[in-house]
Amino acid sequence: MNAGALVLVVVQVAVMVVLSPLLVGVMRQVRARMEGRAGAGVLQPWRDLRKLLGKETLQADGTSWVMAAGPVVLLGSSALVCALVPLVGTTTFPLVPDDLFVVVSVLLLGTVALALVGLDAGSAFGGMGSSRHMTIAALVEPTVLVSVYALSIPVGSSALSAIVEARIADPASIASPVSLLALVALSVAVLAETGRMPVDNPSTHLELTMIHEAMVLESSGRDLAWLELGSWLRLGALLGLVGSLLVPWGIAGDVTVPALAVGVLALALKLGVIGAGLAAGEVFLAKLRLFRVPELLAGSFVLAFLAVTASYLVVQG
Amino acid sequence: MAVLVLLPLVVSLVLAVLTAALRTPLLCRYAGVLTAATVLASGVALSAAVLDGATPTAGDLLRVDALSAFMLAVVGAVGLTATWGGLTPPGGRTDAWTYSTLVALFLGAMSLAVLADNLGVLWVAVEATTIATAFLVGHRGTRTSLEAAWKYVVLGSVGVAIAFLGLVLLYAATVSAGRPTLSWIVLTQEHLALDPSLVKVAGALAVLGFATKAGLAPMHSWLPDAHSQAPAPVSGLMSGVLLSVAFYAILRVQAVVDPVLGPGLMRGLLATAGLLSLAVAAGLVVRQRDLKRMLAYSSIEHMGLLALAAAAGGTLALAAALLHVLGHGLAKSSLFVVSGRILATEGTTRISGIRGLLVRRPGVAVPYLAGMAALLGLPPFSLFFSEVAIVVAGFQRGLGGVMVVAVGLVLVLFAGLARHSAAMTMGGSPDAGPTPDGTSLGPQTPLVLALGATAVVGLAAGPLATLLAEAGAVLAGAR
Amino acid sequence: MTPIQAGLLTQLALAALAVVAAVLTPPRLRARVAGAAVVGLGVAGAVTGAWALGGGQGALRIPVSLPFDPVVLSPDRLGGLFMLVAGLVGAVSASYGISYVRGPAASRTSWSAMAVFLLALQLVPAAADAVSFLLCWELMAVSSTVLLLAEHAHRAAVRSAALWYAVMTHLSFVLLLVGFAVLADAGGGTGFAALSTVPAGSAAASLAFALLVLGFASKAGIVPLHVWLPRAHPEAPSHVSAVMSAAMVKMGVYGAVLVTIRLLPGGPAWWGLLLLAFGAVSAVYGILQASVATDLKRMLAYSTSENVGLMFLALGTGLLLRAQGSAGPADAAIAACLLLVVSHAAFKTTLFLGAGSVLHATGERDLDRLGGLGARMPTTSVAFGIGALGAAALPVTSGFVAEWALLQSLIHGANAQDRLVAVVMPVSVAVVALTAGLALLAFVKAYGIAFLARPRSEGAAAAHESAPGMRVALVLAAASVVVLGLAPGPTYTAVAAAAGLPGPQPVGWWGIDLSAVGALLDPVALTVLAVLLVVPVLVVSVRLARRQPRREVDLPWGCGGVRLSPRMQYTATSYAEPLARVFDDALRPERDVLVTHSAESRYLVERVQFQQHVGDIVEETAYRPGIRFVDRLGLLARRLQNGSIHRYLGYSFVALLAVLVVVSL
Amino acid sequence: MSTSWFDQAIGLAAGVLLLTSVLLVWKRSLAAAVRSLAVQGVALAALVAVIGIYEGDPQLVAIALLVLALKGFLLPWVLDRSRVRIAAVREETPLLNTTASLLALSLLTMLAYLVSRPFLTLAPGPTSAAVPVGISLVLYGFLILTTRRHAISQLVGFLVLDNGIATVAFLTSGGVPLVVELGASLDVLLVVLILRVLTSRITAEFGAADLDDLMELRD
Repeated sequence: MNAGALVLVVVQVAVMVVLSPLLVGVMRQVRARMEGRAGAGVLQPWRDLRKLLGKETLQADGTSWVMAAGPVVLLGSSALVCALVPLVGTTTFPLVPDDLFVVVSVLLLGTVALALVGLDAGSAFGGMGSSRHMTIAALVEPTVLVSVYALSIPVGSSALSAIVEARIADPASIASPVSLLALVALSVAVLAETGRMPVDNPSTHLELTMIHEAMVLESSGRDLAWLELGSWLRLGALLGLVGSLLVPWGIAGDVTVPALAVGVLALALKLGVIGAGLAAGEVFLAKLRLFRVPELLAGSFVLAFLAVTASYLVVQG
Repeated sequence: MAVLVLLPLVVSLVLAVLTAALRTPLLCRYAGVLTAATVLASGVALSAAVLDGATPTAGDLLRVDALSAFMLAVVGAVGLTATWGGLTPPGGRTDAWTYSTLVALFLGAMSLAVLADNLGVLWVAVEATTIATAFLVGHRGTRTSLEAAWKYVVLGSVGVAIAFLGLVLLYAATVSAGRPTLSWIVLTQEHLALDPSLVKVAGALAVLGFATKAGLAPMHSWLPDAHSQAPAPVSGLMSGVLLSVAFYAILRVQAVVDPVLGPGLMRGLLATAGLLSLAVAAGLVVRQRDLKRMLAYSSIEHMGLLALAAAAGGTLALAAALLHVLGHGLAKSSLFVVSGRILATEGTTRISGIRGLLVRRPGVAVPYLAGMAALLGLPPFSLFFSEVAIVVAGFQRGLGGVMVVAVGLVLVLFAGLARHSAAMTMGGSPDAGPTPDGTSLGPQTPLVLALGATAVVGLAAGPLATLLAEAGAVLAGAR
Repeated sequence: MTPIQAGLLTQLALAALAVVAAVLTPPRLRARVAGAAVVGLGVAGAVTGAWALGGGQGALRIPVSLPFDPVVLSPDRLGGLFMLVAGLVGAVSASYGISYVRGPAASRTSWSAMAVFLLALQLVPAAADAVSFLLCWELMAVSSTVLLLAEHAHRAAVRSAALWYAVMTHLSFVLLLVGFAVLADAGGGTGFAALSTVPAGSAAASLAFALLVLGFASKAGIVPLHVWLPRAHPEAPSHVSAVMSAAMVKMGVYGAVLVTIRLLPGGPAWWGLLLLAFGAVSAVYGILQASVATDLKRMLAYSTSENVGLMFLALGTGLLLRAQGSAGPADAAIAACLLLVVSHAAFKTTLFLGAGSVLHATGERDLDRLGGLGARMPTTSVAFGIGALGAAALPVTSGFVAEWALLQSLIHGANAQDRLVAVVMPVSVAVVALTAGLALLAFVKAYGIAFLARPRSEGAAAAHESAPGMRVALVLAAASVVVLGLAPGPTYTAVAAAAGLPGPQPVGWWGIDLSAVGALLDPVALTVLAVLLVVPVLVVSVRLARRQPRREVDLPWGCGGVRLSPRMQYTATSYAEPLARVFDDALRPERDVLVTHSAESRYLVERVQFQQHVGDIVEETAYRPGIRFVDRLGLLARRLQNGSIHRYLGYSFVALLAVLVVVSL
Repeated sequence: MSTSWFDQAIGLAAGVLLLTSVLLVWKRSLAAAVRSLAVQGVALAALVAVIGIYEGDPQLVAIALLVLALKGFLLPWVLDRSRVRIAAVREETPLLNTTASLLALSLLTMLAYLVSRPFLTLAPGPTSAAVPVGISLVLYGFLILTTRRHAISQLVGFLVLDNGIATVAFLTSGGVPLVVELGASLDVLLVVLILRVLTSRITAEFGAADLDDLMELRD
C-alpha cells in the first residue's frame, strides 16, 4: 500500500470528523443570525455529540440488531466516503481508486442503513421517514451518476481524483457550460441527498415535512451520536466534493506537510463558504411539497443529461 | 411373404364373418383386438422384411414397400390401442356383434388401403371404410349420432366420389399414353408420357376427394360431428388412422402427379388446405364446449400439419409426416379412449361439466394430460420432433411464409387446448379425495403402451429411423 | 470417453435415477432419496460445466428417428459457464427442497419433474445444434410447468399462472423454432456449425436474430414478454422459483449471447440497439413494479425482470460498441452481462430460498402481513439481507461488481466518434442508475418490512427458524453472494474465457482490472480500508457499551409515548406509496378508499380503508385486448360449423369449383 | 358400322343424360326425380353398350348390362321404396329456387367445358366431345346435394354425381379396370343402402326426412 495515500486518508477523515460538526454549527449559526436569533454557537454540534455519547442508550421492545449496527454502518460508510473523495489531496491507493461508482455505492450503503434504522422501531414516523428517504435517494441517483459522468468525459476516467486534477491543470474547463450544468445538477442532488432545503427541513419535527429526523426518532445515546455524526460527515464530504470540483485549487497533489496544510485550510475555507452560502439560501427558501420534489430532481437530471450530450458535441466539435 | 400381406385382410374378413355368424360373447368382445393385433404383427413383420430389402407382393394389386409396411404397422398399433383400450367391462354396448364385425371390417379396409398398389383398389378400400364406419358412427342410436352418421356418409361419399373422378381422369391419361394402368408402381417408375393438363385436373380432384376423408378444411365438416358421436374407440380409430390412411392416399397421388407437373400444383393445394385446416381448428378450439369435438378439431389441426409437410416434400418432411402420423395416431386414439372413460364417469363430454379431474380421478386425468402433452407437441413425445422437422423442412423448401402462419395458428391452438385441458383437470375440490377409478373403466395397459411408445419413437434411431427414411424416400421418388 | 461425455452421461443417469427414486421410494424417504439424486445431478452438471468452461471437449449424440443433421450435445466454454451456474443453483435449491417441500410439491410427479427440469436446464447450454437445443428447451418448459402446477388443487391462481406460463413459453418456443428454421435454411443445416456460416449482415441473419431474440426475451422475462413471470414465480414452490428465476430465465440470456456472440458474431449496430432498448425498458419497468409490489415473491419476480433487463442492456451495449469499433468497452460490457448472470444467480437463489423460508414459517407471502422476522429467524434474516444487498448492487456483493463493470463500460463506450452512441450511452447510464436506485428502495422495503419492526399478522408472530437443511442451503447461497462480491477476479477470468474475450489482468486480491477502460476494482482492499475506518468507531462503541449497557425499554418512543400497535406501522404498500405517486402514469395503480360511516350519522366515520392495487399495465393494454380479440374470433368461428349439412356440402362444392377453376385456367 | 351412327348414338345418350339431370334440378316432385334417375341410368347403360359395340368389346357390353341393372333398375327401385315408405312427396323449398338453380346449371356447364378441354385437345372424337356432359353431371349432382333439403333428394343428387363419374369413365377410357369398377359399384350400392336405412331411421326419429332438422350438432 501507498504510505502517502494512507496518510492522506487519515488526514482527510480526521479533518472531516473535526470540520463537519463545525460546518453544521456554522450553518445553524448563520441561519439563526439571519433569522434574528442568537443561535447556539458554532460548537453546539460538538457539544451535542459529547452529550449523546455520555447518555444511556435505550432500545425499544421488538427492535433488532439493526438499531445498533445501523448507526455504525452509516458512520463507517460516511467515513469511507470522506476517505475516498479528494478533499484535501488527490493521492489514492492503487487498489482502492476513488472511483465515482464506488463512492456512490458506499454512500448508498449508509443511506440504506439509515432507512433500515428508521423502519426497525416500527413506529409510523420511522416508516414514513424511511420511505421518503429511499424514494428521494432512488430518484437522486441518476442525477448524481450522470452529472459526474459529464464531468468525467473530458478526463476519460471515472476516478474523482483524476477529474479534480484535470480541472486544476485546465481551469478553463471549470467555467465551461458543460461543467456548470453538471455542477448545478450535482448540487441539487447533493441538497436532496443530504436532506437540506428545499427537499427536507433539517430543523423541524413536523411530521408532514420531516424526513431525516423521522428516521432517527427512536435512537438515543451513542446510536444517535453516530447517526448524527455520520450524517454530518456525509454532508461535509458531499459539499467538499462540490467545492473540490468547483474550486479545485488548494488541493494537495502530493503528500507533503505544507501541501496537506494548504489542502486542509483550503477545505475548511471552502466548506465554510459553501455552508454559509447554503444556510443563507435556506433562509429564503420554502420547503417543497414532497410530491414536488421529483420535479426538482427531474429538472436536475435534465441538466446533467444535457451536460453529457453537450460535452460530446463539444468534444467532437 | 404373400401370406403376410394377405394375413390382415383374411383375418379381418374371417373374424368379421365369424362374429356376425356366431355372435358368441367372447368373439364379440375380442374380434377387434385380435384383428388389430394381427394387423400390427403383420405390419411389423413386413417392415422387417422391407428393411431386409424385400418387396412383398400378393397378386398384381397388393404390393408392400416401406411406406405401406409402416402404415400397416401404424394401423395395427393405433387399432390395438383403440380396441384394447376401448374394452369396457362386459355388458356395455360395445359388445354388440355388429360393432365387432364392423370394427374388424374397418380395420381390414384400412389394411387393404395401405397394402394396395393399385390406386383404384386404394380408392375402393377408402370408400369401404366409410361403409364400415357409417353404422359405427350411428352406433349409439341417438338423434345426434344419427345426424352425425348421415352427414358423415353423405359428405364422405361425395368427397371420395370426387377422388374417384380424379382417378378416372388419371386412368384416362394413361389410356391415352398407351399404357392403361392405375398401378402406383407403374405410374411412378415407368415415366409414362402422361398429358400434363389432364394429370393436373386428375391430381387436383383426387387430392380434393381424399382430403375430404382426411379431414382437411374446407372438406372437414363431417369430422367433428362424426368423431364426437362415435363410440370412443371408433373415434380413436377414425381420428387416429382413418384420416391418416386418407392422407396416405394423398401422398401416393402426389408421388404420381409431382414428377409429371412439378411440385407446384400439389404444393399450392396442400399448403392452402393445410393452412385452412389450421385456421379452422384454431378458430373452433378457442371457444370449444365439447371435449370430443375439441379432440376432433385437434385432429384437423394435425392433418393440416401433415398437409403442410406434404406440401414441403423432401425426405425430411415426408419422414416427419410419417412419424407424425404414428405419434398422432397413438396419442389421439389414447385420448379418445380416455374421453370415453370421462363420459362414463362424468356422464358428459361438455368441458364445463368436467372439473378437477386430476384430484378426483387421477386414473383418467393422468393419461389425458400425457396424451394432450403429446398432441401439443411437447417433448419427449415424437410429435415434437415431427413438428420441428416439418417447420425446418418447410423453410428449407421455400415455404417459410406458410410455416410462419402455421406456427402462429398452432400457438393459438396450443393456448386453446391447454386452457380447456387445464380447466378440466386442474384445480378442484380438495375435500373430495380421489375416487377409485381407472381400472374399473377399462385396461390402462394399452394407454401406457401407446403413450410410452409415442414418447419413445421420436428418440429412437435404428430400424425405425431407417424405415421412416426409406418410406420418405419412396415418396420422394428416390426408391 | 472424454470427461465431458462422462459428465453428460452421468447427468442423464442421475436424472434417471432421481426419477426412478421419486417414483419408487415411499413418501417418507422420497424427498431424501430423490432429492439427493437431484443434488447429485446438479453437482454433476456443475462439474461438467466447469470442465467445459476450462476448455474440455466432448460430444454426446442424441438418437432421433428423423433424418436431421446429427443431434449433438457438446458444450463449449460459454455453454459450460451456464451449465455450471445452472448446476450450482439446482444443487443448492434441491438440497433446500429436501427439507422444504411438503404436500403436493413433494409428490412423485414433482420430484421427477424436478430431476427432468434440472437435467434439461443443464443440457440446454450443452446443445450444439438447433434440434437438441429446442428439445432441451421444450423439456425444460414442460417440466417447469409440471413443477409450477404442484399446488393446483389448493390455489386457483396456480392454474392461471401455469396457463400464462405455458402459452408464453410456447410462444418463445415457436419464435425460436422459426428463427432457427430461417437460419438452418440459410446455413444449410441445423448444426450450430452450419448456422454460424450465415453472414451476420444478411437479411436472413437479421430476421433470425429478431425472431430468436424475441423468443429468448420471452423466456428471459423481458418486458413486454414478461407477463408470465410475475404470475409463475409466486405460485411455484419456492425452491422451484429459485431455479426458475436464477437459472431458467438465464437460459434466455444464454440464448441471446449464443446468437449474438457465437452464431452470428459481428451483427450490425441495430441489433445491439434493439437488445439495449429491450433491456432498458425491462430494467426500469421491472424494478418499478418490484418497488410497488407487496407480494414478496411477486416482487422478486419483477426484480428478475429488471436484472435480466440489465443483462440485455449490457449485451446490447457490447454489440453496439463492437459494431462501432470500440472493442475494449464492448468486451467489458459483454463481460458485465455474464457477471450479472453469475451474480444474479447467486443472490436470486438466496432471495427466493429466503422467501421460501418465510412462506414456510409464516404461511404468508404478503409483505403487508409480515414483520419482525429478524428476531424469530436470525439465519434467514441475515441470508436474505445479504441477498437483498446483492440485488441492490451495494458493495461488497456480487451485484455491485457486475453493475460496476456495466457502468464502466457505459461511460467509456461513448468515446467512439458516433452521435448515436453519444445519446444512447448517457441514457443507459441514467437507466442503470435509476434502476439501481429503485432496486435499493425495493429491497430496503422488502427486508425492512418483512424482517424488521413488529409482526403484522399472527402467522408472522408465530414464525420460527427453518429446518437445518434449509438453513445450510440458504447460508451457502448467501455466502456465494459475498464471495463473488469479494473476489470477482476468478469469476471475471471465467466469464472472459466463456465469451472469448481477451484475458483480464489479475490485480490485488482477486480483483478486476478493466484495463481497456482504465478502471479497476479490488473489493478486498476496499473492505480492508472500510474495516480500518470502522474499527475506531467500534472501539468507542464497545467501551461505551461496557460502561453503560444498552437498556431495553418496553415501548418505542413514537413521538410521545403513544401506545403503538403493529397496525400503526408503515406497510409495504405505504412504503412504496410516494414512489407509486411519482410514477403514477407508468404504473396506473387502482386506489380505493373505502369509508365506512358509523350507524348513527353519515358525518361520523367509523373506518377508512385504503387499498391500492398495481396491475401489470403491459398485460392490461397489450395482452388483454389480444386475448379478447382471439376470443371473439372464436365465437365468430363457431358460425362456420352451424350444423347445416347444406352449408357443409357448400364448403366442399365451393372448394371443388375453386379447384376446377384454378386447374383449368 | 358407320362412324356417324356412333357419333349420333353417343350424342343421343349424352343428351338424354344431360336432359334428365336438368329435369332433376327443375322438378321438385320426388317421384318424378326417381323416374328421371331411372331414365338416366338406362341412358348411361346405353352409352356403355354403344361404346362396347363400337369397340367390339364384349366385356364392356356385359358391364353395360350390369349398369342397366344397377343404375337403371335396382337403385331407383331402392330409392322409390324408401320414398314410398316414408311417404315423401316433394321437395318443398330448396335452398336455391328453381330459376337460380337453372342459371347455376348453365354456369356449371360452362365450367365443365372448360375443365374438359384437355380431352378435346388430346383425342378429338365423339367420346371426348361428350366428356363435358359427364363432368356437368358431377357438378349438377353436387348442386342438388347442396341445395336440396330432403333426404331422398340428397340421395338422388349423390346418384347423379355418381352417374357423372361413370359417364366420364366410360367416355374417356371405356371404364376403369374391372375389379375397380366392381368394387366401386358395390361401394355405391352399399352407400345407397346405408343412406336408405339412415333415412328411415331419421324419419322415425325426427318425424320427417327434412335435413334441416339435423342441426343439433354444432359449435
